[in-house]
Amino acid sequence: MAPIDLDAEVLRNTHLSAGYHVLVLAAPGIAAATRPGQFVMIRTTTGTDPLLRRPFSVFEILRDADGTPEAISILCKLVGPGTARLAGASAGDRLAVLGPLGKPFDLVAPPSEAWMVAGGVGLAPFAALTESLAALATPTRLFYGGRSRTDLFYLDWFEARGVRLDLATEDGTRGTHGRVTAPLEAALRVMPADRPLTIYVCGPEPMLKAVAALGRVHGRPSQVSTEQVMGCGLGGCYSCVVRVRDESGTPHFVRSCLNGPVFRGEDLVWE
Amino acid sequence: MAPIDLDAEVLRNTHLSAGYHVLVLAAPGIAAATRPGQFVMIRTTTGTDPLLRRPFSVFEILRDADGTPEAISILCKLVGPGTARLAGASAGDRLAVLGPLGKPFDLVAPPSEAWMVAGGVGLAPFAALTESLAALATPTRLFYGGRSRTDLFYLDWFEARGVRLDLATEDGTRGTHGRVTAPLEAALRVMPADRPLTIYVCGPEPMLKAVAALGRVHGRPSQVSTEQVMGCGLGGCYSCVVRVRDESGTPHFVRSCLNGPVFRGEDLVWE
Amino acid sequence: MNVDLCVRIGSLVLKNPLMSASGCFGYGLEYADIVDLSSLGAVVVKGLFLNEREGHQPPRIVETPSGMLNAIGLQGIGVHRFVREKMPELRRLGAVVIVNVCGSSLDEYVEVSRILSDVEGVAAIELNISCPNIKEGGIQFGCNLSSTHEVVSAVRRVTTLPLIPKLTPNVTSVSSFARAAEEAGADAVSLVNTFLAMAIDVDTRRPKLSNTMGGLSGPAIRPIAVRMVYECAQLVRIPVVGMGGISSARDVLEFMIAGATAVQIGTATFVDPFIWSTLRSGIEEYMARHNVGRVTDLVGSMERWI
Amino acid sequence: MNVDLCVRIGSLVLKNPLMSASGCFGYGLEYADIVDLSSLGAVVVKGLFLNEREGHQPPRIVETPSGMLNAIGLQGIGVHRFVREKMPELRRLGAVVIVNVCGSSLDEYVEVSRILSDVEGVAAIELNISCPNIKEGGIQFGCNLSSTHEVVSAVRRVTTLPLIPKLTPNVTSVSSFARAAEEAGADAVSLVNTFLAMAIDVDTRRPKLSNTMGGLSGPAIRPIAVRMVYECAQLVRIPVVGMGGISSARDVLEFMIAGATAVQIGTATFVDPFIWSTLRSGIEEYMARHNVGRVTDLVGSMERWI
Ligand SMILES: Cc1cc2nc3c(=O)[nH]c(=O)nc-3n(C[C@H](O)[C@H](O)[C@H](O)COP(=O)(O)OP(=O)(O)OC[C@H]3O[C@@H](n4cnc5c(N)ncnc54)[C@H](O)[C@@H]3O)c2cc1C
Ligand SMILES: Cc1cc2nc3c(=O)[nH]c(=O)nc-3n(C[C@H](O)[C@H](O)[C@H](O)COP(=O)(O)OP(=O)(O)OC[C@H]3O[C@@H](n4cnc5c(N)ncnc54)[C@H](O)[C@@H]3O)c2cc1C
Ligand SMILES: Cc1cc2nc3c(=O)[nH]c(=O)nc-3n(C[C@H](O)[C@H](O)[C@H](O)COP(=O)(O)O)c2cc1C
Ligand SMILES: Cc1cc2nc3c(=O)[nH]c(=O)nc-3n(C[C@H](O)[C@H](O)[C@H](O)COP(=O)(O)O)c2cc1C
Ligand code: FES
Ligand code: FES
Repeated sequence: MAPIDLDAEVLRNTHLSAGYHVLVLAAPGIAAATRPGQFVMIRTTTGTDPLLRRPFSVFEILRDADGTPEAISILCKLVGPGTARLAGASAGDRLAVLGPLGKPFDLVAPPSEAWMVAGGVGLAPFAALTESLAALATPTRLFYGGRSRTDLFYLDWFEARGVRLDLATEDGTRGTHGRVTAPLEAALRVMPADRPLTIYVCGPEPMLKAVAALGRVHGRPSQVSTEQVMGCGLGGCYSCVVRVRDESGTPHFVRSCLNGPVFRGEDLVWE
Repeated sequence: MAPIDLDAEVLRNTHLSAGYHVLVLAAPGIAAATRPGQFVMIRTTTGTDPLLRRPFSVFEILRDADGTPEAISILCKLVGPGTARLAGASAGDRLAVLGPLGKPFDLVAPPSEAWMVAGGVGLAPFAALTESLAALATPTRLFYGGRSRTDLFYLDWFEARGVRLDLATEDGTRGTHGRVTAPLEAALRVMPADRPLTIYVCGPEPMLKAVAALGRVHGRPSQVSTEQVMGCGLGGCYSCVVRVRDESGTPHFVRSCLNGPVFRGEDLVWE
Repeated sequence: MNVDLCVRIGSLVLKNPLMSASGCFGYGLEYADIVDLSSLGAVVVKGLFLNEREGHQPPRIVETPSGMLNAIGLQGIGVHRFVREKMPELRRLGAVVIVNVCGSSLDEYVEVSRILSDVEGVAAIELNISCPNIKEGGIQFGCNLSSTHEVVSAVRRVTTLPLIPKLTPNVTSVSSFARAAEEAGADAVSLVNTFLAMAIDVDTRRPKLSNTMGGLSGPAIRPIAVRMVYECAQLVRIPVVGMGGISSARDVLEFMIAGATAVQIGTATFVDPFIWSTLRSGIEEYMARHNVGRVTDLVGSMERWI
Repeated sequence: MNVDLCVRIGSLVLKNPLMSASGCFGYGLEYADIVDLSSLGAVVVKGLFLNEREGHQPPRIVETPSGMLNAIGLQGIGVHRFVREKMPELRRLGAVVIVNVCGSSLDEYVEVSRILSDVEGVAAIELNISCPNIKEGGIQFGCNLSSTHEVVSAVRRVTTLPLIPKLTPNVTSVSSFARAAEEAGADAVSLVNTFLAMAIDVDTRRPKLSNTMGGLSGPAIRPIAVRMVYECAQLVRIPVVGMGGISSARDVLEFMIAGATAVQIGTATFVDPFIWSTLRSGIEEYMARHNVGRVTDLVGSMERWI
């Protein structure tokens, strides 16, 4: 479906910690059309500073009592002036939201399992993905890493939906001490080869790279949600490129807003 | 006193009509130092658009129960992006406020009367002036014009302080039908020459010019509060000049932020 | 009030003065879903060389106050694939297509232009002698008066399409370049391309763009672009196509009053891809309010202070 | 960590690299109430001609996206009144005073510089050959390489004060002007002055400035200014004083890493007149965090991508 631009009302802005919040936006048209892994471009001011919109994965697709999609939420991490404006948004404010944009995840169905791997705010696309996979009854696991236990959110939410959690924190305050790739690798090792699974991953680039490599080593397909700086989100500016191998194996730059943000880990060429 | 820059909390933002509001800012240091006719420069965003601060007359100086000045208010008219941001400010927001700036009105004491002439948002400096004149027991009148009755504010406030009101509206919905200069001229005509008075005026430039001329014709001194576009408010940029005659009668440009915004009507040279 | 938005660029009549700026609207088709391409005065497509180009390593853009830097490096599919893969659909959608032509050498400019001249549906050529982001060609031609004259003359000889050299603002006197282009047979000039600029990450002490430098676009540059359009329109007789930071109907009108016959919108379409209808209705409203029947009556209508 | 903020411009040692930009800080004394003038590296005062000047009619400034245009027209009290009325107090306050010298002719530049050379407390001369807002002089000298060389040489002959020609960005190659100034005996160059620009009120169809055109300053121009400072620093051996849109300590550092030995701050002081201490402590914090002992170690320290 063609993306639309809504002057969306902020319904809630829930602060999870000093650096993270969940912003709920009334955006029925976008909520109805979004598939997991897609993103929106949000204008953070009506002026020209910051000038460009900011890309955010759609976190949850929220429905009214009848199940009609009426809102989306984004899980937002505070990093600069644009996200600072979003952190300060209050119910009743209005924000221009353009979407849905980009290629979604491919959903796997049983007997295949779905293993989601999230680093920090890389959790963002996995709430919507969980709901879609649940509708297919695909068994799901979430490998989720953060700096500290206070950087891990929505654990109950995922558990309530039957997702098996494997946590890791860099300071060891929750789950495995260290990177989330450790529990993932351990799990890949013990997973019988005849039980199919797909890895979904979102997070900082070194993690994406490591997880895609693990997938390759263990012969598991991966779907990697990339994050490039984006000017337009619509294919107009060629700012957001990643290097991808085409059928002939030749690497070239493709626009991650159009051909992604989700790519097959096998296709991505890391610099 | 040297101006200070405060990160002032918005205490209230009261909308008087679609185009006017009163913004109350916790600014004890500025409130204590301000004299009627002085102004403040307010930053309307933390970003760079709009870039420059905006000048506003100090409307009221607000005091706590013990009479200690603790806040100022500004009477603000919505005209563009900067004032739009101020119109949208809510209690708890913070705004950088620099002041007090500029030369205040000279206060007249009895037996002289003080006649204030305000056009639209030109009412702004006259609340503080009224309080200071009341302390001297100077008899005060306010000639106040607007487009319509819904553009006249704080009438009760002025009446409660013993100010005699002469209103005018361009659509005739309140007071004299037409410009505020009409009732002013009528009053000047009937005022015995031996009863001294000073005219204070603030409003759009054609009105300032007309009132200064009336003062001259009727042999009454006037104090004119000018409004020029201001870059800095501190004498740094030379943007805010008005033409003024010096002692020798030669006209030259002086900075209205330093030498004004209040000038003697006799000294101003209109283009 | 019924207002007439038509403008003329050489032999080309456009239904309105609004064009996409090259490099900011892909090949147009990316937007076909959300914008009726035939409703634009023209679709100016991304700069094309003879062959495909990879472009620069990311990061390719960085935001700056009210603007952005880009160093895309003219990634593109080359003129042949463009003609084969994009033109049929652009024709079908009724787009008036202007192709932004690049070259690393005079011969390449000529060759690409010659190829396009035979392609049905190509309405005009915008000659990009002003890209600040590539090593050879581009701005080299655009910063030297005799090279500008030379390349425009050479391309003029191989095409009857309206020819619109696109000028760089990175010169002392842009109007003398407009004049050189006019003398060499251009039908119009367009300006401004981006301003050569850079940004440094102070923590890593490296440029924020992989290419070190990039081109500044967006509202930040608008006042300089308006001045340059004004200067060119004062000096040349051919139409001037103005751009640089246009983000509202008032901005379009500002450029036209300064002397632009038509305008292009680049960076602002990133912020609002649906801007086209907003601009059109804003212009119409203004014309009705000010009782202007034909948009061309606004062109160069600025009055100076006495 | 104790950090050393001293920088050297010719024979002049400044206690830190922060200067006010000419025309943005009056004669310094306007700010004496709120800023300790002796805490600045230098106070660069408003441009001075030999005689008093009225300047242009208002409106003299207009805001633009992340920037502003000014056409003050160098209103000023002339060099004689400056020396008589302002210098004593500036000396008393311990300000390091750099005077921005203007002229409508080569002779005037020479004469004003000569007069200032004998004045106690004048620490250096900034030669304003780049003001876009006056009819004669100013930018005329600064847009022509041989005039630049000529005026700098002529002033060089009459003064031993550190001589800092201030360059205009409105040229194709600012670094060749830096080179011409260096060859003519300049001790440093400063850049950028403002970009020639304009804005039109579409309702009245008149320029927003009475002077039609003005100079663009503020954050909007920063990326172009950084690029120009970088280019000059690559080409000349004398120090470069950088400016254009600096509004934070990070911006100061960006210019220094690009190659500026010192910086000036103009427009941002309008927004925050108390900016000086914020900048100083921001630089100190950065140096401590990155373990940089002397601020001069940052100058020109940018690394390129491989
Ligand atoms: C497809 C996509 C989905 C995203 N989803 C989310 C999400 O769900 N939640 C979330 O919090 N963030 C998400 N991001 C990242 C988010 O867009 C950036 O954090 C945001 O744009 C930063 O804006 P800022 O003004 O606060 O900071 P800036 O000052 O713009 O940037 C701060 C730092 O972040 C980097 N940065 C800026 N933009 C991007 C970008 N687009 N991608 C990666 N790094 C960037 C900058 O280089 C800089 O180092 C997503 C990005 C993409 C491309
Ligand atoms: C000393 C002084 C005291 C003032 N006191 C008040 C006050 O008490 N209440 C109030 O509502 N306004 C007051 N003003 C005017 C107020 O500063 C402007 O309305 C405001 O700056 C407009 O900002 P904006 O971004 O909303 O509109 P802009 O887009 O900046 O301007 C909209 C229109 O207003 C004009 N304008 C902009 N700035 C000024 C200015 N400084 N003076 C005159 N016209 C301007 C512009 O030319 C334009 O036509 C005062 C101005 C001065 C100089
Ligand atoms: C991402 C990007 C890519 C661009 N690519 C091209 C290009 O291929 N050819 C060209 O002539 N100009 C190119 N430009 C310049 C624009 O066409 C336009 O001249 C400039 O951006 C100023 O307009 P704006 O401020 O409306 O964006 C590009 C600009 C941007 C921002
Ligand atoms: C209001 C104003 C007046 C200026 N007057 C002068 C001047 O007299 N002499 C001069 O060399 N530069 C003058 N400039 C240019 C500044 O010194 C500086 O070069 C320019 O503004 C860029 O720096 P900024 O972006 O920090 O303001 C003036 C700038 C402004 C905004
Ligand atoms: S963000 Fe513009 S092409 Fe992808
Ligand atoms: S506003 Fe800058 S001198 Fe008056």
